[in-house]
Amino acid sequence: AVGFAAQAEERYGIGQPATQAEIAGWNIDIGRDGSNLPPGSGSVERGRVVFSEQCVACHGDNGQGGIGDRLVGGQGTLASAKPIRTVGSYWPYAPTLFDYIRRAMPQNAPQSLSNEDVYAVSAYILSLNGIVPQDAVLDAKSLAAIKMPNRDGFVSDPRPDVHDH
Amino acid sequence: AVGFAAQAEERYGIGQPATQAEIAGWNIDIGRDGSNLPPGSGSVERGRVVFSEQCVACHGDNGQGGIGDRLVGGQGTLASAKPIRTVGSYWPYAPTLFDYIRRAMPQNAPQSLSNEDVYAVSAYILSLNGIVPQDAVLDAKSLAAIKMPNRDGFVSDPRPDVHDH
Amino acid sequence: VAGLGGSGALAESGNNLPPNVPEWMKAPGAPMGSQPYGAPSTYEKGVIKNISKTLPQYISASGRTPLQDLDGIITPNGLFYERHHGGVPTIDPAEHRLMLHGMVDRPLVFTMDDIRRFPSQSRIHFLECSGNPVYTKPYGKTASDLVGLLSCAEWTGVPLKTVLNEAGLQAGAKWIVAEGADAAALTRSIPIEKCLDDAMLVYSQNGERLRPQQGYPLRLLVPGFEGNMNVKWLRRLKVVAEPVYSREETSKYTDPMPDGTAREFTFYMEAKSIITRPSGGQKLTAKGFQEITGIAWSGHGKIKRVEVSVDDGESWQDATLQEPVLTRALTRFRLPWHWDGTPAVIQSRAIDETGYVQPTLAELVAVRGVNSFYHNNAIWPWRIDANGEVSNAQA
Amino acid sequence: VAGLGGSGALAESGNNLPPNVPEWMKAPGAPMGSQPYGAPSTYEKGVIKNISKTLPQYISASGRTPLQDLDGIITPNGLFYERHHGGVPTIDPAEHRLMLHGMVDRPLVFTMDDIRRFPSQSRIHFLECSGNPVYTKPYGKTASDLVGLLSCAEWTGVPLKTVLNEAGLQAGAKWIVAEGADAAALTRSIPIEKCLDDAMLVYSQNGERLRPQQGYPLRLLVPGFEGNMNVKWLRRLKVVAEPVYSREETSKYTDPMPDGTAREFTFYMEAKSIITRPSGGQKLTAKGFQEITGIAWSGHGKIKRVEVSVDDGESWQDATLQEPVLTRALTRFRLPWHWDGTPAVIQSRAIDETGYVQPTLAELVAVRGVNSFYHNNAIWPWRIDANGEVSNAQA
Ligand code: HEC
Ligand code: HEC
Ligand SMILES: [Ca+2]
Ligand SMILES: [Ca+2]
Ligand SMILES: [Ca+2]
Ligand SMILES: [Ca+2]
Ligand SMILES: [Ca+2]
Ligand SMILES: [Ca+2]
Ligand SMILES: [Co+2]
Ligand SMILES: [Co+2]
Repeated sequence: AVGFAAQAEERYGIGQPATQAEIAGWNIDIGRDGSNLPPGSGSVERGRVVFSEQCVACHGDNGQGGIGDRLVGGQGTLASAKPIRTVGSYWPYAPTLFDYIRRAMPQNAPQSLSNEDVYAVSAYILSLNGIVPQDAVLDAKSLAAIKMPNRDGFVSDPRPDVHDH
Repeated sequence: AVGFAAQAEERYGIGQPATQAEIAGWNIDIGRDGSNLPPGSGSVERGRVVFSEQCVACHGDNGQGGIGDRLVGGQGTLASAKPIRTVGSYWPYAPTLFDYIRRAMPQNAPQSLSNEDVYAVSAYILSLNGIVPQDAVLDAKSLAAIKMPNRDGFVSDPRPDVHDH
Repeated sequence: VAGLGGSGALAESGNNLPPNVPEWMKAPGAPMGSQPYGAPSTYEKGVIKNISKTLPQYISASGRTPLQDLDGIITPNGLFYERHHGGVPTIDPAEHRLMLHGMVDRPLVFTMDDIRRFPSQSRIHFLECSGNPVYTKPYGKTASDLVGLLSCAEWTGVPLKTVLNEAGLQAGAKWIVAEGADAAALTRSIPIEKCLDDAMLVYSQNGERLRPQQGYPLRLLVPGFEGNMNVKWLRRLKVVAEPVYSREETSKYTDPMPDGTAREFTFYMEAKSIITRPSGGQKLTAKGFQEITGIAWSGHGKIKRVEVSVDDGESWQDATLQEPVLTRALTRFRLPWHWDGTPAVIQSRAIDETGYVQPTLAELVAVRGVNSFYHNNAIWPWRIDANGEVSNAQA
Repeated sequence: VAGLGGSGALAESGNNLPPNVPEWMKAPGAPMGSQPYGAPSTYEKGVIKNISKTLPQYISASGRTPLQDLDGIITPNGLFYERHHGGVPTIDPAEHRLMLHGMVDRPLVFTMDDIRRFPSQSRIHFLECSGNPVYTKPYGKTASDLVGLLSCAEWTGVPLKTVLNEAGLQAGAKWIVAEGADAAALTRSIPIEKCLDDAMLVYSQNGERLRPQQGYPLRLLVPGFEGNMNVKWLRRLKVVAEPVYSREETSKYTDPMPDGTAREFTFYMEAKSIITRPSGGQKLTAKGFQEITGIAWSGHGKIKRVEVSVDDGESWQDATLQEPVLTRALTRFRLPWHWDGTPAVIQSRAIDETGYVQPTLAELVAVRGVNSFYHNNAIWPWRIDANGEVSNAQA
């Protein structure tokens, strides 16, 4: 333990130890470097099936959008007057795709896909964006290795950004 | 107008003048001295009828109480361990009886009695308490002239009334 | 929900506990707009006003705030205490009028739109019924049973002084008779000094318009004075030279004394406090750290200090007061405590900025007897038994 | 109800106006207990959350507080703004758990009873969605349309620092990933400095338990940071060395700039204000005195000053701030004004305790362009026409 101010305080002895099994079930967040990605893999091919069965109703053919966000396209538009922000054009890290789909999609049944299908549908969306080839099979290592087109597009908060009077 | 602090302030010109007719309809409060009592009168006799038709259901035979307050008795009990507070034993001013019955009773239909019937039922309740005779007829003047048994029973607020530490 | 009960034990099913994915994460929740005006969780359905089920009638009656279930100082509008004498009227604000007459230069009638055009103020103040609680047994079991005729809100309205100035007070004006537009046409006399000090005509409570139970569309607020004087559904203000001695300030809201006299015009709610957690009806489920928390208030101004005793009044420690400490508002106090699992009696006492110290019930009864009914601001101790059950130590 | 409309004109019938006795005085009103949990007057039924009727879907959507209908600084719980990404879950508090793990000495799981056993705090803070409003037309018509993703409440909970101490932070702990138990399992990373400063785990809002829409039974509160970071239905806190770069902090809640870059981790809600009365959709019904009132707030601390212009920005006057002015809370401001019946443009600008001055929309757009989406804290002017109709001067 380190010297944070919080460390100096009294402890109350409240709460139960979290077991490794308990943590494993809930610890679903994936680092931008792919850390915590689960075992398994999925192909663009399989992803096309998953997408057509579970995603197309909201995200449209080829991920062009519907009541759910547009997922494909827009590369090269960010500096234009009509920027189109999608997984392909805007997202900085590919592992986030696995993270988000697993936790939140399909919107009507989150956390229902197998890890394999999450890899697969992630691969399919990346392939639609031309980021992986149509025969790609993604797993923890290959997903983490992807360099997204807009990885370097983010800057830290420079505010206040208008003059003070 | 006098020199209250409020007088110094700006006026906003908000609100409409209240006409005498408007005021007359709403100005129902009666002073303890009987000021603002309306014309008219009512007898104990008539009051007995009003009471039996409109009050007895809640206040009981002879005003001994029910789901409404006990209205009669209790004189001499105020300094005892079980004080009984009624119109007869506790109320300091008779005109308040007119005021309250007219504004609030019968509880199911307030402001429904004629002024005559309010005088009458007030007279009846006072007669049940032995404060006016059974043949009394009360009007503004005679109601105001009544000296209630507990008129001098009230004292001003002496608090704080327990020691400070 | 009520109390400190429950534990870390696994829920019956365990299906929602780690490592499992809780059912409420597996399907979308209620869509936006399913509650255009929100309501508490169905799991909080027990947190409602505390209303006796055995009253002879419910037209002139009261409903108490469940103080032991609440935190902080703001009472949510849905749980604000109620006391009315002719039921809760349903008033059309477009047809509601306030008449201001009597000893004024210009008698006036105001619409609600008129009232809202005046310069406004917002202030956080408590309101408390003066019969909260009575002096006689049976005392209540919970903090709400005892002092639940108490709530606190942010009120918005116009200073009464501003509206009086509009009409122009005449020489000799000493009181104002305030009258409600309810079936009791409830009437109280307010001293002119209060009317020109911090009294307000209020139309909003915690941001939104007054609730019907609190006087919609307009009420009087006389901060620190007994609840009954804060006339609801206000329709009339009559400036006069002496109080009207209405039924509500003679037959009721006067304070009987053992010698047969009664105190009249006892307006101020004196300094008071109560521990709300742990409090009657709750249960401590574990030895060790327990925060003691409660509320303190004074009609005379700000709370200066709250002292807490955990040893049946033998010794007292200063509680921490939650900032901001506001005048005539609830003040939340807290004291860290270590419960060793043995029986204890805990209690709080408030000291306000005048230096006044909240008395014991015995001290009050020694002066006022047990039939004084109103203005009981006694210290109220709670007893904790070896099982952690908390009960009224005076009962 | 909405707006300054109406007048002193007689109501249609006149039956309830003086000298007549209003109908609601002639029969008892609703008995005690008819609303064990109270609701607004039926005459206020138009005062509800402002929810678009034409959204493509209502699971990830928002509902706005009707700011122009409210007074003071407290938002009543029923009108608190909503933004959720997976609908509003119905969570059984007995089966809800908070897991605290990652770079800690002792990973822990807490029940709600556990959380409530910690020392508590109550504080009044605003919450604001960072997309409130966007930079592009069509702008909204009303104050709610523009900045209604803003509310303020008294929150009660435990300082996050206290709970972290229970687990023991390890060396290198720099961020905490917070995750909701909703169908979006919404996830945001919070800098450790904020977690050890004024962040709280909150279970109560305006006295009662959190509303489902606001995170029942437990939420994170990071005062002054964008609403989305105040993770609702909080089930997990993971202490980490770097942010998780979740979808909600990369794809969304990053601020696009005209050069194609985007600002990430833009947490603070900078100083802002808006006039709520008179405001868009309302109507001045009379020349003469009109109070101008509104709200100001800053994620950086207290509001120091609010200036109001009634001449289209030519000159500015200091408004009065309603006390108490609290840190990271709404602050109500007011300026007396005399409307002469001619067209006018009115607006307010907030200055916070850091000296920061709320900018104009043009100033913001000059730096950020029109596609920046988040963190638009522009001054918003209202136009009043010769009929007294108030509308959005930027629209
Ligand atoms: C019932 C409708 C629905 C279904 C089915 C659905 N989605 Fe979505 N999806 C949405 C909505 C709505 C959003 C935006 C949610 C938000 O912003 O909170 C979204 C957002 C996303 C995003 C984030 C886009 C971005 O740029 O931030 C991804 C990725 C995604 N969905 C993938 C999928 C996948 C993969 C499936 C199928 C396995 C799927 N969705 C099924 C409605 C749906
Ligand atoms: C439907 C029930 C009901 C009816 C009918 C009714 N009353 Fe009452 N009355 C009550 C109740 C209840 C109270 C107590 C109200 C309160 O304290 O707010 C009361 C109070 C009173 C009081 C005040 C007692 C005190 O000591 O303060 C008087 C006087 C009174 N009623 C007179 C009458 C008269 C006269 C009538 C008939 C014309 C009448 N009542 C009809 C229920 C009723
Ligand atoms: Ca960066
Ligand atoms: Ca006297
Ligand atoms: Ca436990
Ligand atoms: Ca009194
Ligand atoms: Ca008018
Ligand atoms: Ca941001
Ligand atoms: Co003493
Ligand atoms: Co500028």
